Amino acid sequence: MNFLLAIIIGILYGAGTYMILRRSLVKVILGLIFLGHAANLLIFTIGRLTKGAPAFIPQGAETLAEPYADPLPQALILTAIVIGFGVQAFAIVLFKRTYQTVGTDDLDKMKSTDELK
Amino acid sequence: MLTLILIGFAASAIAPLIYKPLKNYFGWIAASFPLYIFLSFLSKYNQIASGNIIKETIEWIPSLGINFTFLLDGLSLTFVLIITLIGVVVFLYAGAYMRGYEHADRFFVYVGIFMTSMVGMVISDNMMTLFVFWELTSISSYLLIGFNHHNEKSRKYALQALLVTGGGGLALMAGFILLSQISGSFEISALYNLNENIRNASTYSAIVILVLIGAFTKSAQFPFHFWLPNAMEAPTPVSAYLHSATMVKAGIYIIARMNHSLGGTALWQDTILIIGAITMLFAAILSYNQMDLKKLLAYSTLSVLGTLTMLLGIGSKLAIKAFFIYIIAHSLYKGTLFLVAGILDHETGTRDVSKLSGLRKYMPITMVTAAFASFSMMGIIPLVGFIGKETVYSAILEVDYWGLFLLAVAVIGNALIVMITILVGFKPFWGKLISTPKEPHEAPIKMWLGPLALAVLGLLMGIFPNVFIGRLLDQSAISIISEKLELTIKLWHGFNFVLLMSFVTLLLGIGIYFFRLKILDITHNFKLKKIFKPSEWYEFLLNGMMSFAKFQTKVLQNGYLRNYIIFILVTAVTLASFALFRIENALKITPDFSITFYEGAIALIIIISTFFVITSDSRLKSIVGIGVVGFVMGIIFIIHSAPDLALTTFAIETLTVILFVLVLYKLPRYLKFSKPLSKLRDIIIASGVGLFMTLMVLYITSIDLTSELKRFYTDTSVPGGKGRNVVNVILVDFRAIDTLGEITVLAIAALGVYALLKLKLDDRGE
Amino acid sequence: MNQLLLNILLGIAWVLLVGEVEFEIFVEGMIIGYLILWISRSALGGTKFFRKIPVMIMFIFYFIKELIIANLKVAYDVITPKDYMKPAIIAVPLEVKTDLEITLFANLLTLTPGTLSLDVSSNKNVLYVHALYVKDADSFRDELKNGLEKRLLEVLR
Amino acid sequence: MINQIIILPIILPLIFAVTMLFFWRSVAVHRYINLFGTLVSLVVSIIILVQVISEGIISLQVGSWQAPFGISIVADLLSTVMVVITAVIGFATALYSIGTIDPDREKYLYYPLLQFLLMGINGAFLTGDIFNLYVWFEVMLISSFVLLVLGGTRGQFEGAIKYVTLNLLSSAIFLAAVGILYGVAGTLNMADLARRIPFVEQKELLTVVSVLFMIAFGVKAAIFPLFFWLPASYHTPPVAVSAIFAGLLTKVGVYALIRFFTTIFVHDIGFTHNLLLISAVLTMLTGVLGAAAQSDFRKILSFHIISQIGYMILGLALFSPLAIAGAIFYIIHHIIVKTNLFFVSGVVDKMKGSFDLNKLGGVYKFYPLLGLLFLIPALSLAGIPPLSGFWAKFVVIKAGLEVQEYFVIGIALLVGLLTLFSMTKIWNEVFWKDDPRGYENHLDESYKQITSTKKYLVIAPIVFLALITIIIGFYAEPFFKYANDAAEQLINSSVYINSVLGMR
Amino acid sequence: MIEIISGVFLLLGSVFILLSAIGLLRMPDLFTRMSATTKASTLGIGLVLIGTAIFWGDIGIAARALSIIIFLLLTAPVAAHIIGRAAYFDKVPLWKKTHIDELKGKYDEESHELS
Amino acid sequence: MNFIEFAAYISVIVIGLSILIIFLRLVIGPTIEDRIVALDLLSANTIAFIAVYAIQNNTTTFLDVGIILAMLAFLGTISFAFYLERRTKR
Amino acid sequence: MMFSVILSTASRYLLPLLLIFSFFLLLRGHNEPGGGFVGGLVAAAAYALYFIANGVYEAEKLLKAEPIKIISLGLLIAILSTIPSIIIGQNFMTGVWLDINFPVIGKIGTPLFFDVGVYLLVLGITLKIIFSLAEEDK
Ligand code: NA
Ligand code: NA
Repeated sequence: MNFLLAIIIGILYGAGTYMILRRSLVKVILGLIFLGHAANLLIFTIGRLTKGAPAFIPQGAETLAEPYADPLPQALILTAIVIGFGVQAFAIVLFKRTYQTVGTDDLDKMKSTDELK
Repeated sequence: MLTLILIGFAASAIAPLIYKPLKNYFGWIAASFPLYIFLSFLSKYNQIASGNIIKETIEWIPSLGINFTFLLDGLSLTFVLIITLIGVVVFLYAGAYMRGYEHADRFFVYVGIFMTSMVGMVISDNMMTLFVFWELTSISSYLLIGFNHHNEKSRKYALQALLVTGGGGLALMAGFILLSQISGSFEISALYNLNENIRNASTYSAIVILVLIGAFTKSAQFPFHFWLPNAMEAPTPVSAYLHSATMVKAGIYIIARMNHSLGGTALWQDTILIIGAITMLFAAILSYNQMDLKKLLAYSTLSVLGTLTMLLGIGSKLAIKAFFIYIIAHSLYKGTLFLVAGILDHETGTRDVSKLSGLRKYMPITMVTAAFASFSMMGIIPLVGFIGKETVYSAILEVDYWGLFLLAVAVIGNALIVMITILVGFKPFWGKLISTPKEPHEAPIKMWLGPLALAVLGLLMGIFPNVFIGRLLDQSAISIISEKLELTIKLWHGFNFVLLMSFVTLLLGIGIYFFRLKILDITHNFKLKKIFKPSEWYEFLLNGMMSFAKFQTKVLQNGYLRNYIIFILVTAVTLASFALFRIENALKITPDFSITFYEGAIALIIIISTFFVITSDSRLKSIVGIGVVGFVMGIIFIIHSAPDLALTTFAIETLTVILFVLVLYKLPRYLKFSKPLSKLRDIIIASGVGLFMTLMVLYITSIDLTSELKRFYTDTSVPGGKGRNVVNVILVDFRAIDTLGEITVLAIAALGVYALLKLKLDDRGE
Repeated sequence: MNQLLLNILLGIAWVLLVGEVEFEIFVEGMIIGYLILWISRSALGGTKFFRKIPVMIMFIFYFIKELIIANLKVAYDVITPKDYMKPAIIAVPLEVKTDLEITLFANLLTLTPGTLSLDVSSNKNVLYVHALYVKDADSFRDELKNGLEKRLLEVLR
Repeated sequence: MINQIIILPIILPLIFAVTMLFFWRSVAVHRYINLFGTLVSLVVSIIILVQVISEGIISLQVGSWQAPFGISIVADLLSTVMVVITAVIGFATALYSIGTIDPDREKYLYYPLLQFLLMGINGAFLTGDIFNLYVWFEVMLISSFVLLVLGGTRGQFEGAIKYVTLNLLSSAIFLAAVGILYGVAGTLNMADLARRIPFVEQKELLTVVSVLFMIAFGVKAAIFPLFFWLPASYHTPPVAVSAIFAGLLTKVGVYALIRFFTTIFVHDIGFTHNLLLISAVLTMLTGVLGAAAQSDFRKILSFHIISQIGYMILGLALFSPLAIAGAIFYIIHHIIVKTNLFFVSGVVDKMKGSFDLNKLGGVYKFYPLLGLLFLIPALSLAGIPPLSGFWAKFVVIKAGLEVQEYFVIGIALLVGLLTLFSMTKIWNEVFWKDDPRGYENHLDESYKQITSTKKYLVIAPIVFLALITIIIGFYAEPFFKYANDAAEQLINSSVYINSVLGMR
Repeated sequence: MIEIISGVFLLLGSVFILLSAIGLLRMPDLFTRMSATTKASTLGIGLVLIGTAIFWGDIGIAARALSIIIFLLLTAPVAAHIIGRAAYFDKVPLWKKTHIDELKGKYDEESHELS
Repeated sequence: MNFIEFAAYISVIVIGLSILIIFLRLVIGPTIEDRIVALDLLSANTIAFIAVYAIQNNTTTFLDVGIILAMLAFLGTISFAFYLERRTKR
Repeated sequence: MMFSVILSTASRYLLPLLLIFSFFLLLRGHNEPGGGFVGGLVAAAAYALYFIANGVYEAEKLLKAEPIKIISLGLLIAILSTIPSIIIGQNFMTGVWLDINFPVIGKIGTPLFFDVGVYLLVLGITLKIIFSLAEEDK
């Protein structure tokens, strides 16, 4: 499935990129979520894929015989997903509050802090 | 000597503490401190004059080769004595002059720092230490020019002086560093035997240019001269001290000091000669329509600085002698005249020469003082200025190729100086009295004592030149051109061509003075075109820099988030793709094309959902779509043996939906913002990013990965980690600290959400 | 008493989840169950529900049968042309009273052929049902009240 | 056992933060715990520094798992110095915050967030594992997000949107790069990577990965053309927050760049370090020009951060021991100075109620001590000798001239001059100039109500940092020596590798 | 033998799942779709799970399968009810042949109170 | 290929097909409620897919994912409905 | 807001079921899929369901503890789990195990304790976020 996943990863990255380039805050959030998915899938795929053999050691056994999935990328992704969730949750609320405070979700109208006086 | 420097800085620092209680005696107290330093160095006079050198090294930053290496030779001693002697006069004078000023205590801090730095600079043998002091003089000069900082002009010209001299300073530093690379040390004395190496070094020209830029800016040589007349915004004691007698000579000092190592080539000598000559003439001419006492003196100072530089450019023994005498003479009379100008300003309330006349009855002492200094400045026997000018002319006459031309330039320049002298030194006292803004009266003793002493000194030096100057002359020359002069100084050289020239100069000067007003009428409409004014170049550069800065900032920091993102992504993809395509066969990948039915279905669903989200016209649809994407991610994890990942993904997807749902209806509906063209641009960028990532994945998964880690974790999980779920053992044991960080992130995010929702301050943050 | 029963049930659930019938696991389940009951005590309140769990489980099995019948009908619906359906939304007055009874009734109704519980009125007297085959409202109501509700009440009371 | 101490800079802030959370309604307790905590961290970090200086690199295998299987915490000179500076800034900010942060923000967990931020920063400095670095980066980022928007004013939000989005983008790139690097090299431990990379066959592929890391860290470090989030946001939160951000956050990015491009990616210097060099030049220039264009106290300072980052990256890009030492010295100097300048801007704002140069003036007359306290860091930043910034600039320039990068050094010198221009601009407009029309002798109402204790609390950290600046300037030898030793450690990575992996 | 029984359950379940999918696609309006799918999918999944439980022949697996089935039976009708109710508020159109609507006008638009 | 393998093979295809059909409903809508129902059904069917996939790969570790999926799908659906009701309320 | 009787009733009975499942995931996560994180999320999901069905006030009443306290407790437990390693003179965060086998859990050791911290924290943060948003809603 490598080939398909590579394409999916590309599409997710593309979609994320496209969405964070929109002017609407909500779309930017969606873009960030896409990028998160893309990164996770990227690590997962690049850590090499194994079907149907999770890294669980059977009861009574000491270790596993190949082939089995590399547990490390999984652990990394797990951490990344969780971190991503925390950050995303914050970002969603941030964007909402921004909309409430600024009164628009049009990013082109949020330039005051960059303006040259 | 470091002790003296430290005392100097310490004394400057305590000035504000003792100023208020001791205000009435402050001039005397303040003057005692340069006097102390003066006397300390004077005590070394015999030692140095008899050909010894005093060297002292104290480690500072040895690993960079930067140390306090102080070296006292004829050249430095001469400068130290000038600096401190005039310091005594100026401090005493300022004690009275500055009384009316706000924060006069700060004035003494700045001047104290200046004087100490100036002393430090001329006795430093280590180029970087020298540079440190050099920059300190620039900074104290900045603070002093801007002393009347409520005045916009003061601020503006302080900045101008700082930028010009600061820029030159940077060049000087680079030059010093390059120079140090040749000798492997920052010691100037280490350069002494390396003349050949230095001149043959590939960096030689660069070094010369850099060092000279430093020197020229500091000594206000053409085309950097413009800051000096503008610096007259400073209180008069500052003009007398920094911008006439001492600081502006720092550049001259550097040329003299470096002449030994860098001189002897056409590049060095000719540059100095030409620039010096231009400055001499140009400055004198520029003075023709000035009416301000200080401005007039400033232009004459410029002219003298040019002359001094020119003399170093000539570089003959006679020229060095002239240089030496002239520098001393100038310091004495110009310091005096500035202080006189200050007295006039202080006691009458104006500095405009056209409004000053007939004051001789009211200020006789000042008048006498002015007269002595003026005679010296005009080069009238028996004052030291006379010897100076005579020697200068003699030295010029020695120059074979340029000689007569230079002489003409010198005569014209000096004639204009004569005119200035008459304007400053005589006109205010003679003729009919014109009423002045303040009722004129004689200055207090603190103000006239110093100038008078300097003026008298000028007379004594003229009469007994060998007592005062002669013995140091040879030692100084050794420092500059590494040979003794073996020339004696005499007041009277007999009736000769040079004397004739002096006479011509004087007559010409007096003539110009009397026809001055007519000349002014004729040239009334003549204005120098902007392009010929270096000060306009400065303005142009500064304004140009500002316009460009604004332009580039508006372009780059334009406020559009997506432009920032585009910058980042395009940079990333371009550079990374460039790096990727350097790989041979990067595109010859043979991926595994075998696909099962459900894999195809999964791919189809995730791709369609993605496009569904992108093209969706409603928020809720987008969220449903992205839910599907997350959901299919979970399925991919299941298929590829990652149940924990799948569990987590599903859980998080659901919670994200809940979050969205709680937030969403507070957010606006989608609006169609983007234009088709920008959509197209974004699609291209997005495709670039996607394509790059796809290629990376295909390429990397096609090569073999050998990781010891995978084996280790499964082998150790049960015996070491006591768990059969290897992923979980990694999370809570092998890499538990990752998890610790991860839960911290979560905690912070939650606190952040809480604070975001609860705390709502207004725009002032209250 | 109820709590104890529920606690034991949770203990059994734990054993089932773990999938190993051992005493320690049951004790562990009891401890965890007790904790959970303590945590969710205000959610459960003082209902008599727990005694009837076995009966309820029986009832669920009964409805699995109903479910299968329902599905065969759906299969028929899906495959054949849909035109003969006569959907309607009908208000059904409720005999069942407690929240639990209402919930059970509504859910079971959804799982039986052709009906879907839409909502309960605020005073909990009427259940609104979407049904696929309704000739007329009253006979539909009668059918429900004499069928499912009656059976349910028998079980519950 | 002594090596256990190097985990403390990470764990202590967490413990203090959690303690504060248990008393989450009592602001007074937060203040004291925070102050106490930063002080303890300072002491601990100095102890570690002494240890590292006397014993060399200290490494700790968390969980006793042999590297590269577990996570290594490594304190080499660079890391330790960064941790010490972080503690210094943490302490100064703790004091300054008590004096300036409004009670509302304090109530909404400002102090725990500060500790979390310090935890993330220290974690990033001390970890020897690239994924763990990602985690600490995230801890740091999310704390900075919250601190940035805490209070929720409009400006904060507009700035935060950019800050958050661009930093998340950079995190995504970072994460991808970590994944790819694992996919190529099969390890996450920095020392192990350094050991393996010379034997990796796909060197060009590593270059691609290194570019991704460069971009990811480049965004955090705010180099050209990735810096946009910084000027958009740094002037929006309360000054104490701006100050700690200005001092520390970008430096974590710079640290990461230095770490990665000395210890790990040195296989293709011709490509990677030239890229860094080009970026350094443009960073210096655009930053300083950006500052010249501004007329807001904090915006000028913000743009100068970028410009100065350019100098640090220049040191790295030149890649000689002296140059890297210069970069490290620059970092040390800049953190102290930049934080302090922001502190000063905050005092001015409290006094005059504005950061706008057009509305400010007369401060020197009113408060000359503050003028002095501004001049010390400002002139240091502008590279005026003998303050710390001069030595920093000097070393980088010397290193550049040694490797004959004349053009680049020319630019660096020009930038130095323009920095001087900006600093004097602030000095002119804020301190020297009289109050502008309409603001004569203006003193903000709120300033009059500030208690004198608070005023001391605000000035104390400014004096403290100014003293450090002076000490670094006048007593530069040890600082330079350790910067040099740190650079040596970075360039001879075998010591680092052996210390972490043992004699494998 | 067990494998065959299990296989039959799997196939049977799959068929019901397919039916529910087709139902979802073919039924004319939201309410009829829900009516059809709630039952069919629950049953289909249940059958597949029973097949799985039989295949492994392990009490732990069986317990898990049973848990899922019970959970689905508990939640599927509740979900249908909640969506149906929301859809009604949202004025999702009823199929044109829906001939009686006794719910019409019974909801209070403001409070969502149902009389 | 024995019977159970065959059955599993066919089931995976049939379930996959069903998922595609449900997904089609999700895409075409037309109402948001239709999509939510489709999403709910999608997750439920995934449980079946997981069960069969477990048989195919002879590993039971995935089955627990099914339980979570069931409860989370329910929660997700409820949340969407919650939103819809909020949205329609004036 | 008018809550559905059916959902409300269902949620009351689903709550303990979900909670027990979350414990289950937590405790056996070391050996089978699960762990503190997913366990915590499921527990949070249980409360989230309760909140949706009965409103935020009811849910907070049910939880009793302020979520920030749960967060702090979770972090505290995670920190405390690192202490034994230091006490017995091992490297920071080294797992310390009791030599007894428990059913489901397996061996008891500090990593499990750590996981409990994770569980509580995740529960706490999820609820803090949801409740904050829900309160804002009113
Ligand atoms: Na910074
Ligand atoms: Na920063």
